[in-house]
Amino acid sequence: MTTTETGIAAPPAPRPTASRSAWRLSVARAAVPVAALACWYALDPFSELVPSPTDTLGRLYGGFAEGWIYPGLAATGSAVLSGFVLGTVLAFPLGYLMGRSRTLTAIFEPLVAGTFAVPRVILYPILLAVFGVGLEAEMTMVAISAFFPVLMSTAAAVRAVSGSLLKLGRSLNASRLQLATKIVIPEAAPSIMVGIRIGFSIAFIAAIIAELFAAKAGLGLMISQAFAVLDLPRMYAIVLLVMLAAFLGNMLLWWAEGRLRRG
Amino acid sequence: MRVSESTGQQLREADGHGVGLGVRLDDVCVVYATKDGEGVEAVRSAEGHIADGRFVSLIGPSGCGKSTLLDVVGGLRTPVRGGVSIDGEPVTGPRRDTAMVFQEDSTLHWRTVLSNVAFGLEIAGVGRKEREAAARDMINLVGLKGFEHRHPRELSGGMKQRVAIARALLLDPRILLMDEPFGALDQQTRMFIGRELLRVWDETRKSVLFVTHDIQEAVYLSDEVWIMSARPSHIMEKIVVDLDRPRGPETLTSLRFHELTSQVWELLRAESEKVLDASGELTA
Amino acid sequence: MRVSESTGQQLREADGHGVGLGVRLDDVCVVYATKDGEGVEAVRSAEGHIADGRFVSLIGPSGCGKSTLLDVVGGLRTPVRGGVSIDGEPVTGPRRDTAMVFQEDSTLHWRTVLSNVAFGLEIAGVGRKEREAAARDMINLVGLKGFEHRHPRELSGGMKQRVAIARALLLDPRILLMDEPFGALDQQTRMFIGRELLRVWDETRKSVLFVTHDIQEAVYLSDEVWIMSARPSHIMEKIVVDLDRPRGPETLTSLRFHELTSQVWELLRAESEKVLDASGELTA
Amino acid sequence: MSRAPLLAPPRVPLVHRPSFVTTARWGIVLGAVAVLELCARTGLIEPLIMPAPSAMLLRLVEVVRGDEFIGDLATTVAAVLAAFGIGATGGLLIGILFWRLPFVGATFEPYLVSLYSMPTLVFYPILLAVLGLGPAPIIAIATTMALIPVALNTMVGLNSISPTLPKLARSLNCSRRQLYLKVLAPAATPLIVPGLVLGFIYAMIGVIAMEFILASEGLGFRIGYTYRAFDMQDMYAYILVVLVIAVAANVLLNSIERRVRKDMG
Amino acid sequence: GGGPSTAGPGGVGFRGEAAVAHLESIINAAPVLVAAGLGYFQDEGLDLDLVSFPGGTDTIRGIASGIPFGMPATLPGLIAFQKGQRDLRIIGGAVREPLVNFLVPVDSEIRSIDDLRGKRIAVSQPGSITTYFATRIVTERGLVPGQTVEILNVGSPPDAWTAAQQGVADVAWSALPISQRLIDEGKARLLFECKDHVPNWSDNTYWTTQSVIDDSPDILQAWLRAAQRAITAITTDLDAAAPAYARGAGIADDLARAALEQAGSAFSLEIDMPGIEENIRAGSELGQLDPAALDLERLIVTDFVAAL
Ligand SMILES: Nc1ncnc2c1ncn2[C@@H]1O[C@H](COP(=O)(O)OP(=O)(O)OP(=O)(O)O)[C@@H](O)[C@H]1O
Ligand SMILES: Nc1ncnc2c1ncn2[C@@H]1O[C@H](COP(=O)(O)OP(=O)(O)OP(=O)(O)O)[C@@H](O)[C@H]1O
Ligand SMILES: [Mg+2]
Ligand SMILES: [Mg+2]
Repeated sequence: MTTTETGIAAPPAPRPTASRSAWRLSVARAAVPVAALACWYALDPFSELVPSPTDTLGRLYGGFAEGWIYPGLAATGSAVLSGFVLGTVLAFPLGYLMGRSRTLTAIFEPLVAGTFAVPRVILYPILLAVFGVGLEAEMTMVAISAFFPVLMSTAAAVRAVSGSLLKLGRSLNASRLQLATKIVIPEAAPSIMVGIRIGFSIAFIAAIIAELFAAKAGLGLMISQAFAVLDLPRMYAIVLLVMLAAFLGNMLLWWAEGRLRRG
Repeated sequence: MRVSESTGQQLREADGHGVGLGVRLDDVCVVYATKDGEGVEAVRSAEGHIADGRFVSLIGPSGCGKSTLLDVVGGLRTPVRGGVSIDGEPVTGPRRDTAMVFQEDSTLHWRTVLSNVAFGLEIAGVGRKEREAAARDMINLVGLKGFEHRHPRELSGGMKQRVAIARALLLDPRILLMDEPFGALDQQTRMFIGRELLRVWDETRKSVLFVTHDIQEAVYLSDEVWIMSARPSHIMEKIVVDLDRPRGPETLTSLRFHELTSQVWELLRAESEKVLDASGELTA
Repeated sequence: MRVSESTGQQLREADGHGVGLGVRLDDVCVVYATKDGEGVEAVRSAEGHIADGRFVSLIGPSGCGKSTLLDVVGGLRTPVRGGVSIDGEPVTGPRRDTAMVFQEDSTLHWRTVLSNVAFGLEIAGVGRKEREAAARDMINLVGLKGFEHRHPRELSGGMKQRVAIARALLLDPRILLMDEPFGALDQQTRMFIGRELLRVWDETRKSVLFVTHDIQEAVYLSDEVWIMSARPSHIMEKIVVDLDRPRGPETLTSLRFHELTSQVWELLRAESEKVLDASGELTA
Repeated sequence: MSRAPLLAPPRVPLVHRPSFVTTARWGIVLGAVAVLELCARTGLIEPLIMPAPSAMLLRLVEVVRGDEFIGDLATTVAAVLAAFGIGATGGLLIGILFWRLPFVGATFEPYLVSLYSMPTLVFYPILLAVLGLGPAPIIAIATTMALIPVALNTMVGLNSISPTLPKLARSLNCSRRQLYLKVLAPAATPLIVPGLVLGFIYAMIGVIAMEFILASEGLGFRIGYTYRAFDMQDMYAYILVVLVIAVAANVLLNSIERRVRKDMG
Repeated sequence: GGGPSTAGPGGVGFRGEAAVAHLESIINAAPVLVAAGLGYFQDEGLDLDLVSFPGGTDTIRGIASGIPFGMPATLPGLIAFQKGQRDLRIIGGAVREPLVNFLVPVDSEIRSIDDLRGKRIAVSQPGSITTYFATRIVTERGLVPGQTVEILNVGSPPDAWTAAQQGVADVAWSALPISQRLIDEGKARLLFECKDHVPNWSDNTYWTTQSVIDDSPDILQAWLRAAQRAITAITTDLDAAAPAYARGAGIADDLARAALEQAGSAFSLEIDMPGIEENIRAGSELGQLDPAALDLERLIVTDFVAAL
């Protein structure tokens, strides 16, 4: 925008460009763990409840360097991923249907809330009885945990999609699939993604609880083992790893959401 | 249904086209269910025939059921009685050869202008390159060049409306249903887009049902102007517009044009007053 | 800013009112930030003065920045340069004595018509009984009697618009900013509500800034018609409407009325064509 | 046009009749119960896994009549309400913050969600040290679980509001309180309420799970105790109580939505 | 799950799971870890996945729902058997002393059980064996839980220790090897060991189900043989056993050695009837077991130990 012949001064300089603001966001995001680490270092001398960050990070590094972390990571990682995918794949279409039909919502909403609240600790012995100890039981446990938030968020999000857009879709003769993928899901995406992200994060804790409960391998088992002998640096190293994995997964989902919305 | 005699010419239903062709409204009655259980009788009985390739404007007081009727013709709403048939086939749902422009904002706010305009073709399965090239032309036509990559949030009210018009026109449907498409446009832009619409219509001979509040626009564009009564509504009067085509600026100044608009205006005024009268507040 | 000479009368700024009073726009410039970082210069430089109690219409091509300017006057948007002052005080935020009608649907869809209309008074702290009684009168005025307990979803486009008009009028503000308030209304209803608006204005002498696309409406209602250029916009021309008040049906047929509308039309056409020309598609 | 009023009463589709919904809902519940009963009676499900529903119900009656029940119920409900209350309030505030300052939201949101993956149990010793024994550590853990969905749904809900509404509110000179209570909250209700429902259920899951392991009273403790004592009928009786609370809370929270959003029902 | 497969060259040829309580964390599981670490299971043709459960209750559930055998605490097994899991069987002893102990912070003024008047003891869950021990031992010394001494349900040994360290409790229950570690580090002092107060106690036992006994007795026999070799190694060859245990439990070699030295005498495959009866008494005192309804004849299968 330049000064024109009318002699009107140009407005102030334009705002930061898209790439610059994305860059700023990345810096801010990166600053969060750095700041957390700094707090950890600052508070470390005051309590022996928490190990020093140096020890913890050293252990984490050791876990990879010495290789003892891989079997646990593989076991937990596969349960988390497969269970999350399974839970989402089941919950998403059901949530979609519930969101599209008031009748289904009215029928199932209270039932879902009820079954959702059944303590997981009870569920796991049942799963063990059905599947035995191993990936299947753990995966199912994860799937059930991821199922509910995805179902409820999807239903709510789809229900909130505005009528005029549905009308547009119908008038264009969109197939059910097109209506879902090109109108309802993009419109509902932010709220659906809340459920999916919660489901994904919960998947980790579900896998870990399952492993605390009965497991042959996994990060949960390693946590309980480290805790039992009060090897806090090792325990914190594993907890850190879990959160890191969840964070990276969340960023991936975030990115996917952006793609989804762009259609 | 009484054909307005003052048109000086009987309504020739077929008007050079096949008798069975076109859109036929048969005793359409729409009642909205309301929570108090009473229901709102939006349209009591609408009858009419849009012969193939004819341009019909629908005009009537606010809240009389025009949008409702358009929904019925578009297959989006099932009447409680009566029905619509197109080329003899009853309308049971949306059809591929019908395109609609809605009264409310119907832009997809997560898509750019370009991909909003191309959306109809995308749904119809046209490839990206092809549909985007076509969409660009249409965007130019409605004066949105330079805004291809903006999102609806960054557009003014009139610009969003033009996006919706472009989307419908791009589909090149046989039947075009438009609900106050030019409502938020300035007079010059609406005339320009109106003329473009006429040109497209003339080339492709669509049947058009066009809701507007602008009487001059209705008369200028149409073969027939249908006037809807106040709610519970029916189509009260059908005025055949016997102005020569192609129409141009001289049409607007012709005596016949003036006669027709006055006629529509008189009919309409009485109806609108009913609504306002009902409020018991009308100051003479 | 050139005052149109063809008005045959110089623009008397004060027009019988205090010089400092009224709304003064001083070199208002608005730039929207966009994601690509370029920014859209919606309004380049708007200057003007709405003397106290004057009715000013703002008219201009779609997308030229009318709604943006209204936001600035309403204190909802800070210009990047210049500013607005009311009675000499700079506008830094929304004021109690200003009421707005927005271009987009601004009904609260979880509230009934009655409580939507009464909402402004509710915010202002008026008791329920009092505000609802007042709201009922206003609902009758805009022809929504019988719909008091419906929700906006059950209304037609024009009915929602009338709810917003009623809400603003009910506030009885000193300054009224209306963005295409009658856009979705039929001609009779808009004339009726327009006349009511004039009556209210005449009784209470509000300053009004009224965006419309209807040139006749603008001329009929206003003391001045401001014409905005295409974007990046300024207020290109201010036409003083020297028609006698009170105005009535005879105004519409007067020669002066015709002259003024033609004048506005000519000015506007050139501007709109710029936009459409820019699309490089204008078929002469 | 003098047409006889042919108007038929509006047709209400069968499926929207509340009686249909109720019938279907109970049909599903009773069907599931019948299947479970059959499986348990025929020994398809081992008694140590799940007893027959009829046995659970019989025990439920006795459990509810028992001396400890009211105390346990009160303990758990108090803890859940405390966790939910704090979590929902905090979540709403964080959600509002993230909405008001999108940059802050974009920065912290992925970390907030990732908190969910934290095995909170391992921090129990820290909580124990800071908060001591008793309900406080339990409430603290359940609170974090309740907070996250409320915060995220609030943020998303507020983001989904048409920009015209806050504009209207500002132009009417709404106070901050009026803006939030009269405009933003009702407008975002369809997404906030599901967040609250999720938050409540997570608060409950958190409390029950922590009581299961750590407490010496409360429904979660009873479930854990009976679990370890292999009193499966009692355990399921307590689980039924938990279920009823969850359903009741769900109905209650959804009724808020129906009250606020009369236009949607 | 799992089951016999075609017998390999050396042994019974079995691939499957074994259920163990607190596998990696408490000394009771040492023989299993040593047997695994020194390859005794492999020698017998057993290719075992050791499944860790957080407690006896869960371990016995694991066995009831398909893991062919395992080593849970005795009491939960007895309860499960009586409450309906009639298929369960004891086929051998495992740990015949209570290995639970109680610690105080090293600077505590508590020196004996009698000093516990007015103090708070951190144990695990209500109804657990640690609760039982604490209650029983202080009661024998004339203290009244809930009045003159407080018994707090805190959780696992690390939880309990944190509580004691932070002043939330005064005494914490613990077990080897963590107790030894805390003592070695100079943080804790041993207040008393349960084995000095509860003389007869079968802490853990080897369990299976009747259907496994019917289908594949040779596997059970092989398993017990390997366990026997491990016990022998622990008592006679610490140089080999300690590193194996250290690896399995993820602890230092010398800590493993010290722990095994202290606990070694508790490991025995002999079925300790007085110890089991003591468990039954405890169970009935806790209100979880009805001694009269317990069919010990059916529960205990002595053949396997006898055949060793
Ligand atoms: N969803 C609905 N539920 C109940 N009543 C409705 C609903 N939609 C519309 N109505 C009612 O039906 C009547 C006709 O509405 P419609 O939108 O068809 O009017 P319209 O002619 O398009 O008006 P406008 O010119 O103002 O757009 C109105 O009185 C309105 O109140
Ligand atoms: N939020 C926004 N971000 C970026 N650009 C915007 C935004 N809002 C409006 N604009 C741009 O500013 C210009 C003026 O918009 P404005 O809504 O004021 O126009 P208008 O004169 O009211 O048009 P109409 O008559 O169509 O309502 C338009 O070109 C539009 O693209
Ligand atoms: Mg309409
Ligand atoms: Mg505008």
